[in-house]
Amino acid sequence: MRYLPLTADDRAAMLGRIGAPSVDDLFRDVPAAARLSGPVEGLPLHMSEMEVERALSAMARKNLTATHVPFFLGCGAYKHHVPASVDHLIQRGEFLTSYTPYQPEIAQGTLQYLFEFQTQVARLTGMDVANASMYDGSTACVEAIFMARRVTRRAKALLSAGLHPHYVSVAKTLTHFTDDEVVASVPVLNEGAPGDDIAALIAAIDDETSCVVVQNPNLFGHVADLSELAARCHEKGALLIAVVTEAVAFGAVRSPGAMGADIVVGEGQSIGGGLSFGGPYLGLFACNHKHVRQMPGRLCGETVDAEGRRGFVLTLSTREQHIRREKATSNICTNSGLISLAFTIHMSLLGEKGLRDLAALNHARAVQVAERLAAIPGVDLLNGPFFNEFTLRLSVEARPAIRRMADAGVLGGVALGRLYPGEASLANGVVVAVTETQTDEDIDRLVAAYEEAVSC
Amino acid sequence: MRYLPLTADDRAAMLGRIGAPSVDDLFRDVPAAARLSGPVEGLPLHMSEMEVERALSAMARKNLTATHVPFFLGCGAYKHHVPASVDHLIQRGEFLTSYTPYQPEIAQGTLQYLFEFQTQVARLTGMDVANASMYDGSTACVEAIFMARRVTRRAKALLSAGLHPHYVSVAKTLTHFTDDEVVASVPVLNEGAPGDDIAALIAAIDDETSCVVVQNPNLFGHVADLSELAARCHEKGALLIAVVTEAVAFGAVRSPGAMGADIVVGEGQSIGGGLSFGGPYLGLFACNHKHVRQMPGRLCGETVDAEGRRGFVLTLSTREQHIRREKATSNICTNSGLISLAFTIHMSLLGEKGLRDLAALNHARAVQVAERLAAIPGVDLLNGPFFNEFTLRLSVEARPAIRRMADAGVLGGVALGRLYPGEASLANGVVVAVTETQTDEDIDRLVAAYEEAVSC
Amino acid sequence: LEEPLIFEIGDSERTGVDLLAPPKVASRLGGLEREPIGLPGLSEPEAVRHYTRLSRQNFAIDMGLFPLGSCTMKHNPRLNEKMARLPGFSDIHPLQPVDSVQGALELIDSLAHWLKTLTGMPEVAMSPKAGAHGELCGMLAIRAAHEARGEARKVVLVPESAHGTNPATAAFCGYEVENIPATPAGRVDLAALKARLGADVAAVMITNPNTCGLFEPDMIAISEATHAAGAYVYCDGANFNAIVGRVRPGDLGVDAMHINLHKTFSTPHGGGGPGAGPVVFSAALAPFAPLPFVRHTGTHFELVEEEQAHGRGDAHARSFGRMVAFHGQMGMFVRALSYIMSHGADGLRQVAEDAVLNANYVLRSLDDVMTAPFGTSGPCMHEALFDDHFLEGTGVTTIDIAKALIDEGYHPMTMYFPLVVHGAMLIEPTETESKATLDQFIATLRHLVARAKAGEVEHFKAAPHLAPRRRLDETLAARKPVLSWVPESIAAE
Amino acid sequence: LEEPLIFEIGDSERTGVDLLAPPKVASRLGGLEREPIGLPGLSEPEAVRHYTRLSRQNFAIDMGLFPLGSCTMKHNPRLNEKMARLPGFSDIHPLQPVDSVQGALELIDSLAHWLKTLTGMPEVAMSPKAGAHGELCGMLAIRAAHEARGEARKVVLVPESAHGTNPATAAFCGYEVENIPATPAGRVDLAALKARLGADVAAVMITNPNTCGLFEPDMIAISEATHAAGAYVYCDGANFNAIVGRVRPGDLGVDAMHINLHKTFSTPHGGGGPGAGPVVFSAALAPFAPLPFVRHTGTHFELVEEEQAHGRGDAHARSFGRMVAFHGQMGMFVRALSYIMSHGADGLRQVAEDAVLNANYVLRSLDDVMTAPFGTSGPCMHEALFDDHFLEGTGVTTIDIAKALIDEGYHPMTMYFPLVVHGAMLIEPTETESKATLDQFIATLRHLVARAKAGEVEHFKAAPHLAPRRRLDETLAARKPVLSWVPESIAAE
Repeated sequence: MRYLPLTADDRAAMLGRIGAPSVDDLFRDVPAAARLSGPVEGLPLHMSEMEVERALSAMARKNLTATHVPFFLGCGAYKHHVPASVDHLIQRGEFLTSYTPYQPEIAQGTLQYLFEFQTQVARLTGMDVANASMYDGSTACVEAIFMARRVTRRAKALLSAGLHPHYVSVAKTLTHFTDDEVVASVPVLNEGAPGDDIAALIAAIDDETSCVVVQNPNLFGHVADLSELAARCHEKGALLIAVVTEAVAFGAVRSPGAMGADIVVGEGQSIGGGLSFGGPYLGLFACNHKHVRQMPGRLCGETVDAEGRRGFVLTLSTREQHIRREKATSNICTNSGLISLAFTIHMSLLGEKGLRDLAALNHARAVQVAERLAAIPGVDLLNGPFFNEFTLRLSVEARPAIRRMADAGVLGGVALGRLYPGEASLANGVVVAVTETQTDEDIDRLVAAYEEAVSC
Repeated sequence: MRYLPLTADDRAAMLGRIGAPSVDDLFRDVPAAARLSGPVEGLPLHMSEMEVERALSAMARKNLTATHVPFFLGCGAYKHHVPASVDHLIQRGEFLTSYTPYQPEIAQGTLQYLFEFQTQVARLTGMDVANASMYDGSTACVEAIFMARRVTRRAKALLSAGLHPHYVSVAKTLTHFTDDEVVASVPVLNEGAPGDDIAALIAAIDDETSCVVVQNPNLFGHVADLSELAARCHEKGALLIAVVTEAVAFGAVRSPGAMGADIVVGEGQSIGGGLSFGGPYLGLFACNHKHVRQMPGRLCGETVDAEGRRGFVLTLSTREQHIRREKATSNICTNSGLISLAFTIHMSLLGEKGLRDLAALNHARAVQVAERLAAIPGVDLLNGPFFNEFTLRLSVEARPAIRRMADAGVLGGVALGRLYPGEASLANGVVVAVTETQTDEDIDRLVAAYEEAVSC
Repeated sequence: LEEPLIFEIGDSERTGVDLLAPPKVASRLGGLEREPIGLPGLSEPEAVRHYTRLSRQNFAIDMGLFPLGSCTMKHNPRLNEKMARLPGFSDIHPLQPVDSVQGALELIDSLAHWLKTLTGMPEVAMSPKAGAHGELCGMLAIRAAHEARGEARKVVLVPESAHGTNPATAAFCGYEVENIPATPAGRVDLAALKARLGADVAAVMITNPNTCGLFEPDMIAISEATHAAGAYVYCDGANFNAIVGRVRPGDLGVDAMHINLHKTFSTPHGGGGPGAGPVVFSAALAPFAPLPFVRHTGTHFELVEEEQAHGRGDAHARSFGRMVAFHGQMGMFVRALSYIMSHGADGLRQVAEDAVLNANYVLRSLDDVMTAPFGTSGPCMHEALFDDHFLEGTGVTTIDIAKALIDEGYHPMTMYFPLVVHGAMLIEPTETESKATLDQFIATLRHLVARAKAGEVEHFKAAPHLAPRRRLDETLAARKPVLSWVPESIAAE
Repeated sequence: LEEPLIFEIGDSERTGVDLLAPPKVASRLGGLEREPIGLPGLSEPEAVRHYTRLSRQNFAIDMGLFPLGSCTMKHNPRLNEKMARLPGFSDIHPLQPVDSVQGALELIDSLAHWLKTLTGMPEVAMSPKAGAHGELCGMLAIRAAHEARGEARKVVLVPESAHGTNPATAAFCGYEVENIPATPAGRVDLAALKARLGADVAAVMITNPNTCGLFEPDMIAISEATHAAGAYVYCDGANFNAIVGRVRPGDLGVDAMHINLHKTFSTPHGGGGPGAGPVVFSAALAPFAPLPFVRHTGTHFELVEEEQAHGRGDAHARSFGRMVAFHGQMGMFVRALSYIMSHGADGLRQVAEDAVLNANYVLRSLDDVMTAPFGTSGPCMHEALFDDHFLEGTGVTTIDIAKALIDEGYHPMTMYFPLVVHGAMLIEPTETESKATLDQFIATLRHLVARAKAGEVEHFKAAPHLAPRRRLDETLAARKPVLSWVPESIAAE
């Protein structure tokens, strides 16, 4: 019981002061039928640190890990190299074991990095302001849809077919209960612009439309100019919500803000975060000044203390549930604090130069890999423009091919069949992501794996 | 150049203030013949963090690591489980990147744990005082020999044959240059008491003897009562120096102090430290009050500050080289600060109960393993009393047998042939250490490995 | 020393990261190159120092007692951090083929097994990302269950003392929220509840132990009445720490309860997240739980996602859908399982006992000088509630006491919550505090009370004196929001 | 808040470690059971909090500028810590069969190659545990070389400005130490040195760049004269940071030099260790270097220990022996190699340049208000030396300035060293400080100088005001040594 400081003597002395005959007596309000007389049955007893370590390490060893094999998966989660100092700093007890900064006098450490984070995200997205983070990209996305309803007082959201299908699922789940209407369609692997449906979206915007949600680069890696779409949205009184799932793209691709987006949401895991089997991740959320009071989530703002020194506080909290109860903008009461800290530190280390260089390196290596794969007979590269991710059409069904590669120790991409299980038109498609982390040898093994996959 | 904050603009501005035309000009005092015009030849240029990580990980992967295979090596370095909190705490920047606490006002963190460490070590060894640590056990041992000369003004040290042969080597190396006399002999594998020569040592003490150095448990695992030896030393005016290389033994075996030792030195790596291929380790050094001014190394002492609050400082530093220069008690100017911190934290977590339980667990498992191995035909257990380490005599030469086991993924012990390469009488001997870290499966594999070794 | 912002010390040309030079290729960005960003960079030495210094302006569990009622700030074992960083957990992608992540699925399944067994409930949804997200999950399942029966119930009953998230969640799910009053003993008024239950009520949202730190002795009766009315019982699991290992919510008739892994099971709060909020379900609600699910088939772990669930008449065919992009907070799952295995069934029971013992010790060591509104109704559970009657006439308020605690080296207790008590102070010591720490805390509070009663009101009003900042102007922050850095600091105005 | 000692909060029955129950066996301790120890134990929460709080009473590089001349306190990259913890390095035993540790030997050999190449010297002994241990190693090799020639030279010449360890080491090796005076320009007086050299001189111990922060322009001449007299040149490598990558000591005629991996190559100081002090040797001394050695034989790394060295006429047959139990500070080797590979030959050169640039910037930004004794003799190297003439008549002394710096958020500079200068202040910024940090430091020092000259002597005498402790009574500590805890604190007397 290494985490419990009370000794038997302590417990006896404390019961004495309380005036209770036993600890059991303190639980006397529990209905007798629900009182357990001993440890819950069917569960093991306490273990030493070494035993826990052995048991969990044994589970961990059963997984094929990205650092140990050629690894080319993306589709909303990316492997990048994170400097060792990031993990060192976020493990400082003062960050790790601190609470939500509701007591600003003793939480300036957290509040100041949140202010730095908000500013970084605002600049990256090309927007005025960002919040202190959301759970992940998918929940940020649906919160943006709800925000658009609050702003426009309309309830119809058009979702691009290039939006991550899990994000579509999450939006559908929640809007089902809020009576919003969500319009989404199955993507088409257009040659040169897979998943692109911007022209169709432009055509579909009507006076009921609260927002158009478009991912850029989209799930298939396609990079589009959103300016015309933005203009059309604004003409019709709708908001353009841009989604970015690969934050490194901010270092190479024109920002959503510069293309006219009204809300930018995204997944920030690429910077500072790990793959971690899908969580915890980092929802990014940015908009312009005029909509800030409709924004969900926590916000950190600058102010002064009683001696006039600059300081930071959580602010505009009248939007939040712990104050507003049933009138809150959303029910969210946690952000991704420590993950946003990792993002902030990694982004501070990169700086503008580092982020641009990193993005350039990702893009250049992705172009190299795409060209090598495209040269394989039976493999077609579908993308025109892309950043660090692109879609291939194989001469064979992709999902079993990807599984076989994994069995052979190569994680070769995400088969579209995994994400769109019912869609025969997408079954031969696979999305390949390339970052700075693959070695030349990894790439050789990837190419060989694809050669084998399409030859059988 | 991620660790260098100066930009090209900074450098130009700074040269401007200095009034130097170039950085080269600042090196003008270097003789022209020794000035290099560019990077040193024959060496690679700077690498990214990821590249360094890859290169070093590749080297690390070429080693057989103790956590991944059945592991039973000891002889001065032991594998124990160290709680995760220990490594977490010693990595706090305030500990990791701090300096020797010469400015006590801003080094109370370091000084207070040194004071705690000194007290822990004094109590463990059964002595009055301990210093703030030495480089390792072997250097602590030779420093104790020098201290005995200062105390007794005699120069002949008797070294037990059960003392670690590397410690003997180190003592011989240094005393060669200081003109001390060191008497040491080759150990004999006595049945029941391998390496024990206490009776011979008692007989050999004479009026020239400054000290007797005896390791307990000795290299072969034998545990002896030193009381009679201590009495004889004191009768003859010599000091008894006890050496302990397995600090966990302090939790089970009567302390050297209780048996009459005058100086206790040891290797503290077992508590808080890792194997780390032999370093950095932790030299322990303790003695009684009357000899404290002859003690080498740093000492932390209690005092008060200008407001009367308790505080700690380095003290009695007139013994040290940075004050005394050529009159110092030794030339040591570093201790093993961070390793002593790890020791202190781990020992604080253990406490008396934890240390006793840990020692009892080590002992009991060692007894179990010894009995299983002794049951193998061709394997003789030589020890009577032992703690967690014992000596076997095999029917075959041990060193090649141990090498073959390693090739098969079992690290089965330390062959005496490795430590005493010239000694045919020891060639079949092997020392096996058992701690809390081996699983039952590890033990089964060890037994099988020995069965195979002696059967061929 | 004041710590500047990165925007004040960084430089867009400076970087703390070295990278390989990119190969030369023709850009395929389609002409959509990035415009200037305006991001400062720091070298590694500068970044380490900046964030180290910033961290030192925080208070944290590692520094002292954090007696924050209803938020369970307990020790965060370092083993858990180490385990979460095993590459086999931290470095796997959510969309890898399931054969390549069997250990990860095993971990999720193991934790799910513990949560179901500890709560005595047959199903658990692992994916919710935090407590409030878990509440949402539970309420969506309840709504889906009513929809499946073709019922459109409109009302959710919530006791006065509920967490703020409860009504927010119910409202978000499209329900009207009605309050249920409390008895003078601080419990749900069972009679009032029964009187209100009817065909329009979808659910009762209850917190048990409640926000006054008391166990609801009528809990089984509440559940029975709710079920009899065709409604479901949602239990806020924030206070599970008080009863874990001693009481199974399933035995109390609960239909859905979220579990804050960062409260009961000690995953770190991290300054406001990430959390994790798995939700356990009764048999009645289990079919509606969200996707994805891990399913163990003898020797293999499967991941049930959209295709399997809707494709083949699965147990999850009536799932209300997906709440998050992937499988939930894996990193938190590892930490929580590490914590749970370390304690075992016996240790978790001890957790509840020591948490309740510590809280009662604080209650009984202070109730002579502070006023405990429910002090006569028997033992509290894991938190001790005081009100501000004892401060009457002193001019000192609850918040002043809280801020004065900062100067003494403690985090303030929870203030002004629950709302049912005037000037509430809710103290939750948790089981990871020693008697010595509690004795010191008690002595400090007694001393502060004495000072308040001695008329030292100015000292309290100006507190904290010794923190990195004095009280901050929150009104200014809200009136003139400055939410991102601009070169001219408002402090300089 | 005051932090008690573990002996004041712990309990011998409490523990922060859980262990398996031991199997039941009959004791084989031979009746020598342990007597009572008197060790307090802490639960993990208590231990984490205690040591976290203690740490916060330290100053460290991570918190601010550490301008400590001759000690090179530079940034410690976190990558190095991560690399040292790779199980393949941290979890291998020094006596494993060499085939099972080929990667470890490769690492040692790689670092050895870098050190030899950067210094231009043919051999390196890796095992010395710290700088002073390295000095000992170098001097023992020198003595062994003289012994091998049958010479019993008795004298070592040491310049006045030497590190305190230099004479201590020479004396320890049985030598008489004689000082060599400095010139008014702060360099070794070459004529005086030449005059003293003779058949009784075993070695010259020199520091270059010297402790005044100046390069010895006559270094080659010093070496040549020393060698001509049959003696060896030992160079203290503490200041190698100033010239690494720009000057190879081998090109200056040095015979032995220790390298403080924790100075030049950034392994952390850790509050006083562990360090590492490999020693490079000239061809003349190489045969006498200590054991063990790593030797690369094409495809395999061998470890040369006693048996091989003495068994078969090896290059190491004349080794003076073993200095430590095992192979040296492996953990530090990993960190140093990680640092070195990160910088590369180009980056290390930049290190020296920026270190020297930063020091000259400080020198020239302060020499108008402080007095720089050698300010007119040209550029300094990596540290800027001031004396206390500028404080004359103020009543403020060097130590007062140093303690006042603490209140401003800096570690004091090195004080009263080197001894050749009155009231010396030796400032080494290192290359990992930014211009902004230096500008702030310079402004602070200028402000302090102004205050000193304005007569604020009381402020200085009482400094530090804002540190965890005011000035401590070192005399009391030495007069009544309390070196381990006793229940009655002397502070309570």
